[in-house]
Amino acid sequence: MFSKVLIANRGEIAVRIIAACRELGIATVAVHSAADRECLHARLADETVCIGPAESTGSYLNISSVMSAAQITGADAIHPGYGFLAENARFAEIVHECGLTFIGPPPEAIRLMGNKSQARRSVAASEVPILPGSDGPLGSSAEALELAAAIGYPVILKASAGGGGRGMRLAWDESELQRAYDTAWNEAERAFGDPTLYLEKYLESPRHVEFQILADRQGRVIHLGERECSVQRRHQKLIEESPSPALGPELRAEMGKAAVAAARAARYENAGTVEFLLDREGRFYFMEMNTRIQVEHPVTELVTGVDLVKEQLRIAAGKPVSMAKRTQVRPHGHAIEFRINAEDPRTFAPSPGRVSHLVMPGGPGVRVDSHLYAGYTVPPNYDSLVAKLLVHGRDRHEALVRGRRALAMLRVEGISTNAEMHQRILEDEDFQAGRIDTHFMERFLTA
Amino acid sequence: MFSKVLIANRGEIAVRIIAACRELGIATVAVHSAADRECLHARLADETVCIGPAESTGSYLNISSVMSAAQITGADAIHPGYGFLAENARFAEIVHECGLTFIGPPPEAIRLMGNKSQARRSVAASEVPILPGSDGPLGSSAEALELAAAIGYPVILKASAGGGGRGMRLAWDESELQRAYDTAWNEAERAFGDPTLYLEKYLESPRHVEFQILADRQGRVIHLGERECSVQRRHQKLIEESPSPALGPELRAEMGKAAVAAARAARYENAGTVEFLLDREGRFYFMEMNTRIQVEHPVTELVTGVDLVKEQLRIAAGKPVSMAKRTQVRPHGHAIEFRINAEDPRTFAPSPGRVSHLVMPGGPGVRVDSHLYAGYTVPPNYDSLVAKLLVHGRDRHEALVRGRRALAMLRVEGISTNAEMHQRILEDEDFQAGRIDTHFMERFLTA
Amino acid sequence: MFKFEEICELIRLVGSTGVSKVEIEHAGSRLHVEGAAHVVVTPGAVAQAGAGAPPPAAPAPAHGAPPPAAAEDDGLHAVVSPIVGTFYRAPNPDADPYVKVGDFVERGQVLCIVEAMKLMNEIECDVRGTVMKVMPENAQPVEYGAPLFMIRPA
Amino acid sequence: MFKFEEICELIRLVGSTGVSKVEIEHAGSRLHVEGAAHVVVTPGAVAQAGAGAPPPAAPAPAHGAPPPAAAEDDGLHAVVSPIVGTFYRAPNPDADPYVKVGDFVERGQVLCIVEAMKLMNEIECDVRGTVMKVMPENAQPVEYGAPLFMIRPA
Repeated sequence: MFSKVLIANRGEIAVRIIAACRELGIATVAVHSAADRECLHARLADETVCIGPAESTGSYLNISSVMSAAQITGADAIHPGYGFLAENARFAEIVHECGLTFIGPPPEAIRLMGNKSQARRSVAASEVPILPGSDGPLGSSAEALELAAAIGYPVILKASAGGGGRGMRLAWDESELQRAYDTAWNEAERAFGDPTLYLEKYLESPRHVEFQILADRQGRVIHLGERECSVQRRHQKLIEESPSPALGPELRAEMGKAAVAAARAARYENAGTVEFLLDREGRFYFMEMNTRIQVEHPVTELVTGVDLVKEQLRIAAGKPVSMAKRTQVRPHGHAIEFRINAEDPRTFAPSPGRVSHLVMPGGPGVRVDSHLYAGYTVPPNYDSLVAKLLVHGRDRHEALVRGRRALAMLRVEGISTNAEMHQRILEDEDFQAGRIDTHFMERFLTA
Repeated sequence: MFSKVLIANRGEIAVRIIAACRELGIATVAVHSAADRECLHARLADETVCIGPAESTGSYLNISSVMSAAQITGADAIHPGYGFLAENARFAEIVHECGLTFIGPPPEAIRLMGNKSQARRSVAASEVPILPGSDGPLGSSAEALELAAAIGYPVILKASAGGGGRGMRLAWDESELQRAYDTAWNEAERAFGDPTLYLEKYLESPRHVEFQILADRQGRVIHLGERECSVQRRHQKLIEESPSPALGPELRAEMGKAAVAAARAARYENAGTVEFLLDREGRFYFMEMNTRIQVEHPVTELVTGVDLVKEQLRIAAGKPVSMAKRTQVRPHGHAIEFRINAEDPRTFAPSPGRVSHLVMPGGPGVRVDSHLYAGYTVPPNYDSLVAKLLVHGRDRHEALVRGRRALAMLRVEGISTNAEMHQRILEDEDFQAGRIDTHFMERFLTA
Repeated sequence: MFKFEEICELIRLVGSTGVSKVEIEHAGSRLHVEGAAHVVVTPGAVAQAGAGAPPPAAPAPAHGAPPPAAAEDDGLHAVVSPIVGTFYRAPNPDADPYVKVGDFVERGQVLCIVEAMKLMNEIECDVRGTVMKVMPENAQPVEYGAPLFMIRPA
Repeated sequence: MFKFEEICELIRLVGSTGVSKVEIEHAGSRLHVEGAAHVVVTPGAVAQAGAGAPPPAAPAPAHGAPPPAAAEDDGLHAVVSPIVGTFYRAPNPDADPYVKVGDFVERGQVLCIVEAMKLMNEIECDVRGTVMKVMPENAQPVEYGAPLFMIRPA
């Protein structure tokens, strides 16, 4: 096992990784920007190194600074968390080249799954269902129009290098597609430096259902069940739960098998997530694979009892996954995560500032992953996620009422949060009944 | 179900009961003393009533004030928590006489189990093993000496009305017993207004192992497994865990059966705990039954997934326990509770004061039950328990390492706590190996 | 030293910035402000400022009961409820109130009843003076420590 | 003493900088501000400055790096490390140090090397003056923003 791990991240996920390291007896190095001296991860780690200014390009995204910090502290492995450098294949390569271990998948797997059109082609070859669409990058708008005519409208254009909705355009007919092609091409070029696009059939009201994967160097690949992540606003997940209200044992087995096949197609290792779109008829389609630990991983931890970050560390150290097979993962109960963002509840604008009063809920079936404390100043430079409030109950009903009471017991003053919006979502009839798809939030916010 | 519950308690257990009520859609009334306006239970409840001065005799122990508060707020049930009025049979009677529901056992069961020598006799009649000793209260010191000669020294004198170590005296020979009798008699008279004593064989290094019981009005009595509570200082539990490192499936089944028999002997209803002493040879003896929710109940909640306080509310409302039988309780993993007391780590003297900085640990397998928040002033008038830090792991090893990291992440400034002592206990070889008995802390503190 | 408004501004600043304590001494005056839970202004500093008044008492909680010690207002004396119960101004629904605003009351005179557990507890005046204000409505629940009457001591 | 606005500014500064305490005595007057964190303050600097001086620097954390902006002391200028790495006073182990205490340095003159990722980054002086102090030991790791040299500007 590693003796010292550097955590190339900040905030709640850095705190989460410190927890896992401590449980395995591994020393931790927190890197932080000049704005994050008082951030909880810097306070809790065994060692800290200030690696740059507040702007993340100079600090958390600065590969040279991160590697120098690893060098001067003598760390033997680096955990990238999520975001920042987590899905940067070049960074993973540099970590390996410097003789350290990157706690995550091999660079090749990151690169393959990072190119969305390549990933599509690669998993299709392993008989994982994909949406009808282009067999690789599109050559021209003419090709796009021809293909769309064949598979039928609506269709969606996506950037090969894409993510987060950029370079993505929906088209309901030929003229829209014609216009969308150039816009998407330019946007992808600007955002990713790679303008190539691919095209897929557009599903009108799919669910977003993803499977958690663990794969070890011994060639074992298992899945730990699904997370339903349909409650999103502008491609940002807000509420995730497991199990999905839409899945029965058969569909779960079928999708789980496809998720494992997708991971095998990428010669995957470590923890990863295979995202699917699921339509109303129970047909599912590979969307993409996230080659990192997800924000919402605790949902799976609550229902399986498996510590995913400790599994990441073990796998990276060459040990096998601790459950020999899927049958040793016995999910129990129902878990829901509410993402608490420091944002204006009406405008969704970030709400940085000093936390003047804080009460975190506790008691049965409540888990909090957060870097907040009373007196902490949320800096304006980073993500607005300040806490993940999770609840676990014997069934979905208990999880829902527990969510309501935990949110009611949460008190944050000094900054604004979206906690009250979560309360209102919990009162929504469709949400209560599990009738959710990726357009749920649009309907909810305009209602 | 009840529409409004008054909570006749304060601090963490009052917060815990508010959580359970909220999950069942029940409104809550917090009563508080003049010193507890800013206590978290008063901040979180739907309504509050100040019922008296800081001294608990004028407030939390004042039956008339509590009942008046119930009356003016229109509460239809009262939850007593633990301590204060929780095991006061007369209070339970008055609640019933006023037409409200007491959330706990019938007054007769409280009264029977409150008289330790009567309880002993009563469960013995149901073939629950008891220690050799007096068959009811002792008539005189002569009777005590005669009995001790028959069962062999050492013996222990206990007050019939006793609890918390008062009126309790150990004797290793005749002359010690002769002297101890009068001392214990006087102490019991002063402490409880009832000087009657009983005598038992004294076990030199027993474990304290207790079973959680749920009994409903339909006559169903089940147990939810055990809690190992041997880590105590002066009869105050410090660390509790489940399962006990000393129990295998057979002994568990045998002790569980005895616990259910003891509850049946008392015509018990609601949640209760049957305490046993367990010797090194695996023989166990009934010690007493606690007719309330215990401080350490979350240990059982973590391994069973059952919300015991919600079960209390359901049972008091006439509903059956939600698990039809013992086999529906499927314990998983290992849970440990660390009681965090506001006290001087060397002298154990209470350490009230203002909490200037607070970080509560979170992440996987951590539960916190507490009324602390940064800025809260711990008053000097009450119990020093300020937080219960619980960890849950897949096995005892994971629970231990998780305990270590959760304690390391706990930051409390402004008051002193015993958190660091817990860390040292976790490093103790005997504790790590599960070699603990009720004298563990004496050895630990003198080592 | 400072004007009252300036001291308020200082206190507000202490509260909003998270500063824990400010002490100012000047020519025999002294200002001391602690952040978060406690805001304490020693009267000296304010009194010298002339226009100053002490900061107002903590706002009343749900049932209208500030801490007993703080139940004073412009030299008035508050008679507070010693128990939780229901406030009645008269011995029975048809009777006249025990006292009205403007009445002069003696120490030991019954002012009202607080009913608790079916017991009618007569509340006696603990000062001699004039009734200036009756705080709760008739038949309203009162907490421990809730102010019942404001009396101007004679 | 100070003007009101000046004290407000001090309080705001204490709150935002995380300084734990400021005490000021001036001609019989005294100002004392405590913040949330635990950071030592040198009272001298403030008293000397008279009115409204910024609070002095926070003490160095583990790796000796206060915020770059605050790296001033008695009018000295701190040359700080723009990167994380290892500090070397000379171009190679056998060579003489680039500069010694007492040397007069020009703007743009190389003062040391900070090695990061096998790259030797020459750190240039950003002021003209005399080297008063070399902060890290040779071959010691330095953080971003760590002070390397204290220079008295000419």
